[in-house]
Amino acid sequence: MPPAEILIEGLTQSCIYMTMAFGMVLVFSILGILNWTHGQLFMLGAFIVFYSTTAAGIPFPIGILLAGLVMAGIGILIKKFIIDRIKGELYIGVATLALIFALEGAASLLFTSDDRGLAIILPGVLNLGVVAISYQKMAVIIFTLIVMTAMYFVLNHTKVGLAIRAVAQQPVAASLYGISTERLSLIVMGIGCALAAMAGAIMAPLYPINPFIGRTPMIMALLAIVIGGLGSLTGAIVGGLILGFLHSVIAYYISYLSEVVLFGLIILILLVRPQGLFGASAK
Amino acid sequence: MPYLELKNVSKHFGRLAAVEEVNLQVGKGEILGIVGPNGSGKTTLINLISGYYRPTKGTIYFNGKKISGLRPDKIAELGIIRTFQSNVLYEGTTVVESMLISSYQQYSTNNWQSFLETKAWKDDNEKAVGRVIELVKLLDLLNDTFLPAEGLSHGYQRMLGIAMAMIANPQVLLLDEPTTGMNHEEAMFVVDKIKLLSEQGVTVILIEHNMKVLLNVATRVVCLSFGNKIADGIPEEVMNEKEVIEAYLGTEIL
Amino acid sequence: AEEPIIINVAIISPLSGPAGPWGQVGLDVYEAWLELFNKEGFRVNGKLYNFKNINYDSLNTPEGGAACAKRAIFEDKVKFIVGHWDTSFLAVSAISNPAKVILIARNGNEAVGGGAYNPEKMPYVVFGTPSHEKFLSDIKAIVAAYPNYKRIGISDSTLGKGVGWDYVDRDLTAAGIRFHHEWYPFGTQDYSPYITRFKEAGCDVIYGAGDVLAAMMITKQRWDMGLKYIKTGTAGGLLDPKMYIDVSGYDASQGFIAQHANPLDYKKTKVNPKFIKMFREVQDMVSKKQGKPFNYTAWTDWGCAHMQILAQAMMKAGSVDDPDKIMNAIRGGTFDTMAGKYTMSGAKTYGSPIVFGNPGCISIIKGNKEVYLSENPWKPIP
Amino acid sequence: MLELKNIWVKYGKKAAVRKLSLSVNKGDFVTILGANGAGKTTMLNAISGIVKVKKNEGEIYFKGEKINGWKPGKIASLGIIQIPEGRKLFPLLTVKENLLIGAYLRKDRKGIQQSMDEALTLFPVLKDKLNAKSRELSGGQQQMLAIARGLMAKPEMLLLDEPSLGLSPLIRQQLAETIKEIHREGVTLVLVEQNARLGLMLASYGYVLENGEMSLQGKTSDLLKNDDVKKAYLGV
Amino acid sequence: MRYFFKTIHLIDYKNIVPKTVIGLFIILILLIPVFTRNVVTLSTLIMTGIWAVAAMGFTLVLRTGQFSLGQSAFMALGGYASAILTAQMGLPFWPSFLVSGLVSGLIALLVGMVVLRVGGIYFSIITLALGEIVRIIALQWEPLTRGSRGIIASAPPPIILGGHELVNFNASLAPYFYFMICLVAVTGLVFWRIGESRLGRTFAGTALNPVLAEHQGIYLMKYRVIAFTVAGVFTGYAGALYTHFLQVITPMVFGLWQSIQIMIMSIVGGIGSLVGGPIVGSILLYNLGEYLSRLDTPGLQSFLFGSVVVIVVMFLPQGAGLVNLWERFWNKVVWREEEYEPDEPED
Ligand SMILES: Nc1ncnc2c1ncn2[C@@H]1O[C@H](COP(=O)(O)OP(=O)(O)OP(=O)(O)O)[C@@H](O)[C@H]1O
Ligand SMILES: Nc1ncnc2c1ncn2[C@@H]1O[C@H](COP(=O)(O)OP(=O)(O)OP(=O)(O)O)[C@@H](O)[C@H]1O
Ligand SMILES: [Mg+2]
Ligand SMILES: [Mg+2]
Repeated sequence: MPPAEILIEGLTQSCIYMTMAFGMVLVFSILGILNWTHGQLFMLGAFIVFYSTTAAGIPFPIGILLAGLVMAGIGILIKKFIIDRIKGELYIGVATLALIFALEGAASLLFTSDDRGLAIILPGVLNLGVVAISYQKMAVIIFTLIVMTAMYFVLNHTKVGLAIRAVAQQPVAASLYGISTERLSLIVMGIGCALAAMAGAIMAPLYPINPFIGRTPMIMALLAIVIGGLGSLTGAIVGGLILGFLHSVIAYYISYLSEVVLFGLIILILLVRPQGLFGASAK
Repeated sequence: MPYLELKNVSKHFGRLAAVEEVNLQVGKGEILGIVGPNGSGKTTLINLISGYYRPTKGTIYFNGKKISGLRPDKIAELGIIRTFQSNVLYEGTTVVESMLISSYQQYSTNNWQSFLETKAWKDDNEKAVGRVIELVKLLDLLNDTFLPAEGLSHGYQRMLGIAMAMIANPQVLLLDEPTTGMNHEEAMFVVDKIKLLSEQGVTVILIEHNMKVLLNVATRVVCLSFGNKIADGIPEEVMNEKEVIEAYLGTEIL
Repeated sequence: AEEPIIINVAIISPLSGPAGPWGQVGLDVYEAWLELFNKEGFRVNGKLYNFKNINYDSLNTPEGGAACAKRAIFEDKVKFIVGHWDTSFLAVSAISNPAKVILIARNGNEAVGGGAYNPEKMPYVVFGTPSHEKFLSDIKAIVAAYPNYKRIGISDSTLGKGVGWDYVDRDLTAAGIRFHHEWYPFGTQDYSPYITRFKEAGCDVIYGAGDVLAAMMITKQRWDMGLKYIKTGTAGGLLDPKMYIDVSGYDASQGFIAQHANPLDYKKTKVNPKFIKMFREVQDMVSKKQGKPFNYTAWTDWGCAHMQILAQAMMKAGSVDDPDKIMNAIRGGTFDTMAGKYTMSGAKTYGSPIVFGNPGCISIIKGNKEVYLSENPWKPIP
Repeated sequence: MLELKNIWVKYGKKAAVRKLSLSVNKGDFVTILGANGAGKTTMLNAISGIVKVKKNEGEIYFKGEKINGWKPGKIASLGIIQIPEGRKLFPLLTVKENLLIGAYLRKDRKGIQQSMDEALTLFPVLKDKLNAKSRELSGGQQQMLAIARGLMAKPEMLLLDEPSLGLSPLIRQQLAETIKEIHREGVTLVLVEQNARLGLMLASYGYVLENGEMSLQGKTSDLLKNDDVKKAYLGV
Repeated sequence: MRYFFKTIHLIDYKNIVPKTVIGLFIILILLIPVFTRNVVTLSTLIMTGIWAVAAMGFTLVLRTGQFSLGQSAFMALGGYASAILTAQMGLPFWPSFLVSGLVSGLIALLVGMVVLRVGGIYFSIITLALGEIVRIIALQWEPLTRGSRGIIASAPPPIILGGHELVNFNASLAPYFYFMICLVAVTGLVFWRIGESRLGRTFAGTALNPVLAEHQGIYLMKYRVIAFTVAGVFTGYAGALYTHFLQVITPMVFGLWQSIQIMIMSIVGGIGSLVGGPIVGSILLYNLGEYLSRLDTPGLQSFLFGSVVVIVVMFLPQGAGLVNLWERFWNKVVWREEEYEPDEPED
């Protein structure tokens, strides 16, 4: 059993991956493309919360919501003015890849590429004897739990959720039964982007902030999605959870070779279960 | 020795027995019709023969050789070619391109010869292209040769499906409801082509809900119900069996 | 007045991307320093010369560095390159060497210690500041400041792994210093597994040789893990104490140890008073330009000192364009720089006759300020 | 109630529907015949808004309102529901969820439940498969689900595109009964059927499309006597 | 994934451009080193060619419907193979160079045989992981790769014929330029033939509808592996040339961002053509990047690069890359080729 600190850090990492992966799968299922910019939305979310708390004095929780709202808006703009105007998934994919560079560049121009950090909002450590857990991390974990549960409920037990899943699978038929596919996909894009931004925002006090912090979480979220099974929201959550823990635990045991082992494990998982843990099999 | 033989073949999906202990022998050159209520396991049967599924139990033989468990492409190589119940296409290609892709098995030359553009390949290719054009004409697709496959109407997509199967060098052709969505005239057109094929020695197994088509073309009919074979014989007889009428046909034929 | 003749010097450093801020700071300093330096200029064979910098963005990749070097050498006809090196050192030297362009490097991403540097094959490369030597010197300064340390943890990213560490290990062991190494993958965000391992190895100091960001994160995360007794630090130098406080938190960053190359604070290293004054002025000029107090000091060694070496070598060689003569002057020469007075020798150091170092001087963060802690002067190698 | 005036639909440069006019009154039951590629599906899609009819290429009115260019979702909310060709189910949703999407525009919970019960008595096979993903159904079962999903919408006007596709003869008979029943309840019906006998027996008025153009129209009882129709569609 | 291929039409490219135009164009290209000795221009051209070869490899793999996110790993493999053989083991250059692509291809073959069972997005992710693994191994396997220090690879030796030095790689960049041209030409020729032959069709089949293709006798794995391996071989050569041109290889040279670069080049250039598209894409994008790197406002270059690519993609018609625009131009303007049009009555 690895030390408790590792498990807690693993859980915190899982929270980022989960939230990001969830948003990406959501968008993937509707637009049918992987939106590669989620990492950069994550980064911008962190910047928004940084400036709203330090420069404008807005309380942190409101800053998180603000980040979510602003980035949802930007996501919708991206959808309306870029993605919708490009035909073909391959080209949309390339455009979102290129947006990575554009957004990082824009962030460097606006905020400079210096590192900065947000002071811990909830200072202090809860010492449970065997393990110390900082309040900040506890907040991250609780926040993620709430968001995930809410999203899960919305998708699986509400009419909107059903409509979202329907549009994802067969947009033409969905529109035949009165679902406004366009509006729904904008909403979903907004939610997906907001999730990425909020993940960035809630993490802001824990990690450094610079225009490039989105890259690793995005790749990890991608891996989480695939491990979980592309298109499965449950899969995204479980994949994120697994990856977060694996990342920390392997790093603890194997040190600097951890990445080889991590990637090796991922490949192994995919070879054994090509459709991911929760993906529907091809047949 | 029967040409194609299914021995005690079953396919289970979880607790559902889609095909249960089916024994079936098909002779060379036969046109076998398969009927049965919706969900009785007809498509599953074709999926089993063509290697899309592996049987849960039982064995399938072709020409005395065991084929159950082989990959679909291996089975196709042996000459067992199928069509699909819904329209399955090479989306994004034109009709003639779809046909060219499907002509894979027409060639006797290998990839190297093709890569190096040898004389043998050129001749071979000319022959294959000739055959493609022949089939496109035969199945009334000539007007649409350069249209994208997904732009065809439902009926012509069916035709294309049959044409793509025919260019793949079938010995045994498995047709899953080839005439759905066609009017009488068009269905009869397809029937003619099937007969033509059969005259050339190709064995045909077809699933059909259209009794007119079936009675017109099949030399033998098998009826499935809940995965079991409940009747097997010449069409007129099977169609008059009480069990078949109750489970499948009903009283008034539409 | 006499018109000075301009000598172009290429500065190739990462200006964009994650490493961009470091390159940018360097440029501000170079420009301020050159302004002062050029007021006086330097004379070779009676003629007055000035340096002029041309900046290139290496993108922090070998390919980018090589492209810059080609532009500098073949388009802009530059004969001298200085800069802050990272992954592009080898690619740049592959172009500058055959072209007989003198390249003064800070480090080459372990190029010296790691053995990528080959004195025979790279006759026109000078190592102004070999990082492992420097690191060793820092550790000795830390030991001098905290004689009761239990064990010093040395953290570095996997990018830094190389035989250079064998030299460090050998010398640390010889000096009787207790230490423990950990490597983490480059770009790690979550350092708790490594911190835990340091803790288990009994370290009470973690001194980072890798990127500065990692040191900041280790500082923050060890605090979050409740391991307040562990001191942390970086060999990278403080760009700005405020940044550390911002990133790691005020409490967590108290006592943070950093490399400190500040002639104003040196206690054991002698620096020419003229340069001390110059240093102050540069500091002011950059502050004014950036509109905020400027405290970063590490540029004294890898920045301006390198150009000082170049100018003095030219004077000694009596030539501004013969690379062989200039290199000969550098070999074994003694130079008076902002980082002290040094002899370029080091025949014993990695077999190179042209390695130069600077003192291992460290500081800590106290309140919002950077405060001198201790120093271990570089001993000139005969 | 529904009126098409001289509509054209083009794919690229090729016209699939040419200058087509048609009108359907409330409570009518109209069937449309035509060979493969005649443009039947295209016409229904034009009504539903899936293919756009440009401003200068004809007009579509529903209850006096001009609906060309409207989004399909909006047209559906007017009460025009299509049961599409090729089923177009939501493959990963369960049978039940597929049915619920059919009732997406309805708000009355009780009514929805009632419709679902009706649909399931109509196609009892679906009852056993309520929680199975729709892609696990056989072709005919999928077709049943597609029809049931359309019925769940309780539309004012129902467009059926070859509903009998892939159904066994027995089920086809049941379907005929059901369609009659729906019509009796006052739903306006437009039925596209290759199985012409079925269409002509049920509907009161028929149109024949040929190459995108209307070639023949009339009472179904008259059409049944028409020689061309007999030969091409009935096989007698 | 199969919607990606809406673009593929098995057009006969042979007759699109008149042969004389092609000939003239080739001669012009071959004469470039005669007209300019500018190191920067030449080395930009060389790099463009190298990336073009890598982009061709990506396009070939994409032709089978597989989206590789780790193509730069094969550049790394080829580069390391050649560097290790020459610098670490002291073998002569030309045999080492020849072997390098084979090594990379062999690894593609082995990896492909395991990994290509898993198609689609999973393959993409596995290749992404593969790319990272190659990089980490290069970093960690110190005895062989010298870790992060990288390996210094020497320039190819002079070619001496009858005591007369014919080509000297250290004297100018022209030899490298012709080396690059040879590599691009050979790769282009092979890929062009693949596209024209039955292989190209079969690749399209596996991409457009794997299930259907399988039921028509096409063994998916075989063709996926062929494409992946051939791409691996030539990408490996591109990597080896890159390495000997920069004269150094380090683990940082090839990673995910380089793979993404390859991908963007290939797709923006146009995947409708196996050879022309990648070349056009790399010419445009490599030079764009090169030009932008001269800006020294941090962030501006990355911002502009991303924006330009987005804008270019937005204005490309459905499924077409830049090269297709070019083709359309030839078809429409030069050849006045009529689009196929069924007869239409007057309104
Ligand atoms: N997406 C499309 N792109 C191009 N052409 C199309 C497209 N969809 C349909 N067409 C063409 O429009 C014409 C009419 O097709 P439509 O599907 O409406 O026929 P249909 O009468 O429904 O035939 P069927 O009975 O076979 O379903 C056909 O010639 C078809 O090729
Ligand atoms: N992948 C699957 N998973 C679970 N059940 C399946 C699957 N495929 C088919 N079934 C079930 O197996 C039974 C037989 O299906 P099959 O498709 O063979 O019927 P069919 O005879 O072809 O019917 P139809 O005439 O409607 O096409 C059905 O009850 C169906 O729901
Ligand atoms: Mg079936
Ligand atoms: Mg139709």
